[in-house]
Amino acid sequence: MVPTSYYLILSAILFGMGAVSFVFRRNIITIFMSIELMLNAVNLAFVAFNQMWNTQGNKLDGQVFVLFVIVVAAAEAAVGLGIIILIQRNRRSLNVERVDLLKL
Amino acid sequence: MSDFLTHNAFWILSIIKIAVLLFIVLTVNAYLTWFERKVVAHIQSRWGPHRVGPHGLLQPAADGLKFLFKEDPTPAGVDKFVYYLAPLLALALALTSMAVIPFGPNPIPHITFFGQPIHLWVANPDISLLVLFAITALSVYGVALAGWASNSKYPLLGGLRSSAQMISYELALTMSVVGVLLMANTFSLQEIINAQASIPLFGWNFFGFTSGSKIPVPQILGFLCFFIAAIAETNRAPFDLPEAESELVAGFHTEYASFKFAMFFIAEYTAMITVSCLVAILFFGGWLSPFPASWTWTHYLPSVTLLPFGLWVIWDGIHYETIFGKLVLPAVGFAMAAIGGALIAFPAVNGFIQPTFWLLAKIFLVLFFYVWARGTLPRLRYDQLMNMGWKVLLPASIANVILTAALLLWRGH
Amino acid sequence: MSAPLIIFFVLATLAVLGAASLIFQKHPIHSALSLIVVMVALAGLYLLMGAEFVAAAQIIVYGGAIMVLFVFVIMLLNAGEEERTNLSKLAKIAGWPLALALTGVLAAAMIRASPAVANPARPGALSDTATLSKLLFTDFVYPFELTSFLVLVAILGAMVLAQREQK
Amino acid sequence: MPILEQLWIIPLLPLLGSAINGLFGAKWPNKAVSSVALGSTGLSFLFALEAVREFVYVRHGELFRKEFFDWIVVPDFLHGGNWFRAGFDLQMDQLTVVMVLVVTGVGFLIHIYSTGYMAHEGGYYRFFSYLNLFMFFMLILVLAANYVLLFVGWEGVGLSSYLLIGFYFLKKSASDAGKKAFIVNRIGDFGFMLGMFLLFRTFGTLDFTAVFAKAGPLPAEAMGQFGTITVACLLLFMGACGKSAQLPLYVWLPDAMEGPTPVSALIHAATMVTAGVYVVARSHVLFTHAPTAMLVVAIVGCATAFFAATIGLVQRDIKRVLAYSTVSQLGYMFLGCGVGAFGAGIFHLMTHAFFKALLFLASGSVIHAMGGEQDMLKMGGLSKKIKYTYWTMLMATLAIAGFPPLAGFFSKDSILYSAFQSEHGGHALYAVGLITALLTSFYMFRLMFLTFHGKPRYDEHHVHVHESPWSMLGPLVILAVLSVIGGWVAAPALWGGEDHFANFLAPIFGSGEAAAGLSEAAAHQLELTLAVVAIVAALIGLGVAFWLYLKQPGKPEQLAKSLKGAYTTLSNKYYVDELYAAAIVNPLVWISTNVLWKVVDVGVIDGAVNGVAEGATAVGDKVRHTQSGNTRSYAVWVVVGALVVIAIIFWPAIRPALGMVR
Repeated sequence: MVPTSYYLILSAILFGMGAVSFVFRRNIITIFMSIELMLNAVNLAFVAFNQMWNTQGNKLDGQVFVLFVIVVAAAEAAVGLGIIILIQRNRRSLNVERVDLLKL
Repeated sequence: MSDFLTHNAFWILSIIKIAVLLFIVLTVNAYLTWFERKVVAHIQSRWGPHRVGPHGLLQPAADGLKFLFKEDPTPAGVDKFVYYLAPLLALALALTSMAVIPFGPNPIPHITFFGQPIHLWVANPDISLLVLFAITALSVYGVALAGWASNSKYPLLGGLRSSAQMISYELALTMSVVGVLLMANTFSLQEIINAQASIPLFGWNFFGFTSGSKIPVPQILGFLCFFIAAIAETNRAPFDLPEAESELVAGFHTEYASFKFAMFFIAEYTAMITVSCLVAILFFGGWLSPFPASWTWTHYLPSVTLLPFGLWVIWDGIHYETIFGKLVLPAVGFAMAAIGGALIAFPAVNGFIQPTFWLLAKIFLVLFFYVWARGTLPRLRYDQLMNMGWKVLLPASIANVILTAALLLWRGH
Repeated sequence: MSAPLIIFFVLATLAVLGAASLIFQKHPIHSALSLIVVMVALAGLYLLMGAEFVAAAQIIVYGGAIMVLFVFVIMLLNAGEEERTNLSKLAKIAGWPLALALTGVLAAAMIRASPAVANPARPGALSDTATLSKLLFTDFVYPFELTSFLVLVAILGAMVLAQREQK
Repeated sequence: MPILEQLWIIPLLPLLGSAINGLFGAKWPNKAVSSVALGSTGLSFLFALEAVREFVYVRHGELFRKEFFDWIVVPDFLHGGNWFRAGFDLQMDQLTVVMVLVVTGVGFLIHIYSTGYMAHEGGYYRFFSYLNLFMFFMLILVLAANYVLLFVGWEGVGLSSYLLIGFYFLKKSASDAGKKAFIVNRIGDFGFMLGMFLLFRTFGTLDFTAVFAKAGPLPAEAMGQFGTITVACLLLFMGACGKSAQLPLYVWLPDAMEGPTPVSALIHAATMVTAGVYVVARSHVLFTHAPTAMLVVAIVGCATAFFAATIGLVQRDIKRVLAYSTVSQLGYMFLGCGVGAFGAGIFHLMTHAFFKALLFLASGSVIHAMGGEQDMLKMGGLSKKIKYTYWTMLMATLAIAGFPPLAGFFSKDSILYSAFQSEHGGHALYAVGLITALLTSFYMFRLMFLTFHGKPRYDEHHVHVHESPWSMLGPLVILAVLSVIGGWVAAPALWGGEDHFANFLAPIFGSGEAAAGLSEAAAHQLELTLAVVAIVAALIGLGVAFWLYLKQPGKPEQLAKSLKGAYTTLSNKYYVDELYAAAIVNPLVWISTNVLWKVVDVGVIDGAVNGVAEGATAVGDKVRHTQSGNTRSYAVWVVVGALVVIAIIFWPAIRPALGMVR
């Protein structure tokens, strides 16, 4: 028996670490990945809460929401990586600190 | 000691099973290479391997030894960790996928392992199909990382190609199974097989009949999509672009030698076997016999195949050139004939091995198709490959889903 | 210490380690690999919670599609180790403490809020996929269609972005 | 009762016509445009006829009222029901019958006329679109079952009148005239709205039936007492003054003649300007309760009649003469209403609609013949050249001058009779009315003689006088017939028979008629005498005009010289416009220039706006430095935001945690 709170704390920690690397890293791709990490942390919380409230075994809204998050993350990845490729193509750099102008 | 065994019987049994399964799979792998070379050779009207051992039967062993003892250079400037990780990943995933394949419906009769019935599978999660797909999905990394870590042009290109190819065909692969899932309403492979048991031959998903309804829901289109996509997914000819010799030397494993290379090799063949199992299970009724249960004489088909074949081997061995052959081949043939006889002698055993026999037979056929395809079809160009995946297979599989759903509705599912 | 708890801690440590290495690895590929580790660990946790389908989706979509895309792009752009610039004073000075503060606050909030949600998740109560799909296609059908549309748009957007403008 | 149940269709048709012409007409040939316009109006005329038939023969003349849909509804949450409701409610009673028939009938005729008159003008489709729009609003006005909807029509006709006066908007005078009409009307409308508010405050509703039902039982207010109803009536009458060009708001009507002649005929003679009379008649229940208001109405009407007639004496522009005669005839109508003879007022409204429309159309035909010349002194001797126009116009002149047995005679006669009968200075009113009648016949025949008789005073080589096409003459003839027989419905009254028109309207005005105390025979006797007197007056006017303008031409100039002061005053219309300009317009202009514009607008409003803008600029100038463009610092900001939000949400949960840290 694993208390829900354990999962919640784990998800909090993961989210925090995601935030850390989001601030700390300079590589666009890595930053993107840390965003994905945060999303995953949130998903964990979702599933945990779902299992907590799902006493009759028919309340799965949390899991449904996780599925939506995953789909959205996929779409986001598709577009985001496309943008990253463009950035690399135009700026010859993946360092966000080198990409600080809206125009070339 | 014994109570330790009784308490942890499940774990220990699982470990033993895994060991046995590994042994079998690796051996089959080895001889699959031999089989492939032979078949392709005969398709191209050559002899194929026939020096090492009679009919080259020891060729695989020789290859294995070669792999083991060859020098294993690590190219300069590679990313060590990833370079070593890649083949391990590939092999581990490929082998893991075998764990959820059920080779027979019922446990071995009269024998238990400290109270644990001995089933013919390692694990039976009720989402086994999903597990398989998950593993397939991950197996991309083996190739991609290998290509990247080798710090070399050809492997990189090969890796890129393969990862692109795999994620492209994964869609079609997954979509094409949805039809079967709709019919079985489950992810469990055993349930899927049982769902096809209502009518002997035509109850199989390939034909899609069911007792109590005139309307068939055939999965022919789904099968085609699945098989093609699976060939591509396993990077086999005619979709073996990642290792297209003519363009990329050897693709992602150009920089790999000896046993690391062997790992990729084994992984590929294991993937072949897994896919064959899947095809047999999803579309051809898995371990179900094509004949009605009332035809009891069909139970003797295993022996009926084994006996004459064994006798033929003996006869062939007696006339074989080399002494070694004269000694070994008759022994093998005798063993086969003996097994065949034994099966007739012990009907219980015979009855038990029936499902497994049918499953293995189907798997063998699919593998033969694999090899056949490799022997006949020319390799696609890259753009053709992509078009095939996105513009043909994916729409076709989606169409199959819609068609199946419509038919099921019509049938009043 | 029951079996589920052990599994939980193993997977949790795995996840945390993975996240940590995501932070500290120099090379994007290594970060990606560590992120994959995290995701697989999370999938294991989902299984532990009995959310089997979500676990599978996690691995198939996240592990098998999204991260593959990441790796693919990294390989395509041949991204090397990131250069350690410090052009943003704000991030240099306040970045770490703030992020850590966020972690702490979140954790604290969770810890403090958890007594309210004390009842443990029941492992093994395998929430069957049928219910999930039924839910997905009845109550959540509009969000579902919406996401499908979103994906379509994303595909188009990715295509437009990726193609070189030929003149 | 198919049509009566679907009363809305009658006003809707012209609206459709207007919309179609206005939206698509620009590209269409004139034929298509005119057929759309004519079709819509003609159809609505037919529907109106059918509706009237049903009203008279199926419902036997009992009030028909239907609420089609809610428009403004304020529910009363305390007591339930509606605290205020103004719906799209239409009603049909005898008064409405008269108005609807006049509007649709005359309107239709004038549409036909316009097809000929406007044939060579630009903006053909625009003209007809406006004209149909006017028809729509006018019908709404007369069919409305509550004051609010009536006010919609009221403003709507104002709008279309504005549009049509300024039809030749390239001509400055035309656009100015349009604005003038609009603004002067606003003054009246202001009073009208106040009146409505007062009514609502008093009776809690604005539906005619409800208001009158509530007002009926109330005791009539004494003469000279300014009670609620009196005030309300006066305010309504203020609106009526604006719309119907009574003193002191009549100034816009003469200028309105800048518009095309059919417009003058339809809007500024036959229908719109009579809306004021209609409103007064419609609210007769209220007015009968407010004798003071009645007296005011009577006096104003009478004064206007005389005043305008005098101005009309000396005008040279043929249309302006008609305009002033319109004003004065409207005065007659108000006189009738004011002395309680609402029936007579409405009767005169109808007959006037016939002959005045005819006069305008005929004058239009004349102008058409003269190639746009409007100055009577440049005409003369046209009677031979344009016979139809001449004869029809003569009919109209006789009618308006009040010669029996033409329409004008009966209506004017009954008005004068009631005026004579009324207590409160009835005889004075009668006297003025009589003089006005004399003047009317004088200036009308002056117009006739100057235009059609004597020797031509125009250059015959350049002006090729030609008869108008039948599309214009047809309506003239029809209207001529109407202005001849239009009055006969009331004829029997003369030889002591039934006054059918009055009887028809009796269900509404019933008691309203000022029944004098004296006996039937005496009353009849009196009526005959008055009729004879009126005829004599008309003859005198005719005679004078004949003597001045045919027998001795040049006499008028001598007269004008001898009475120079009076003449100039009249020809300058008593300097009323100048007076208004000095008293009202210029001060307003000055204030709005020097105070509203230079102080309020520039200083306050612009200052505030610019100040805000500059403030934003200044702040942005300071803040923009945070926007370095460096994603990492943005990330930090995001983290800060998340931190704050979470801290706020989970504050109770976090405080102890901080405690642990400390």
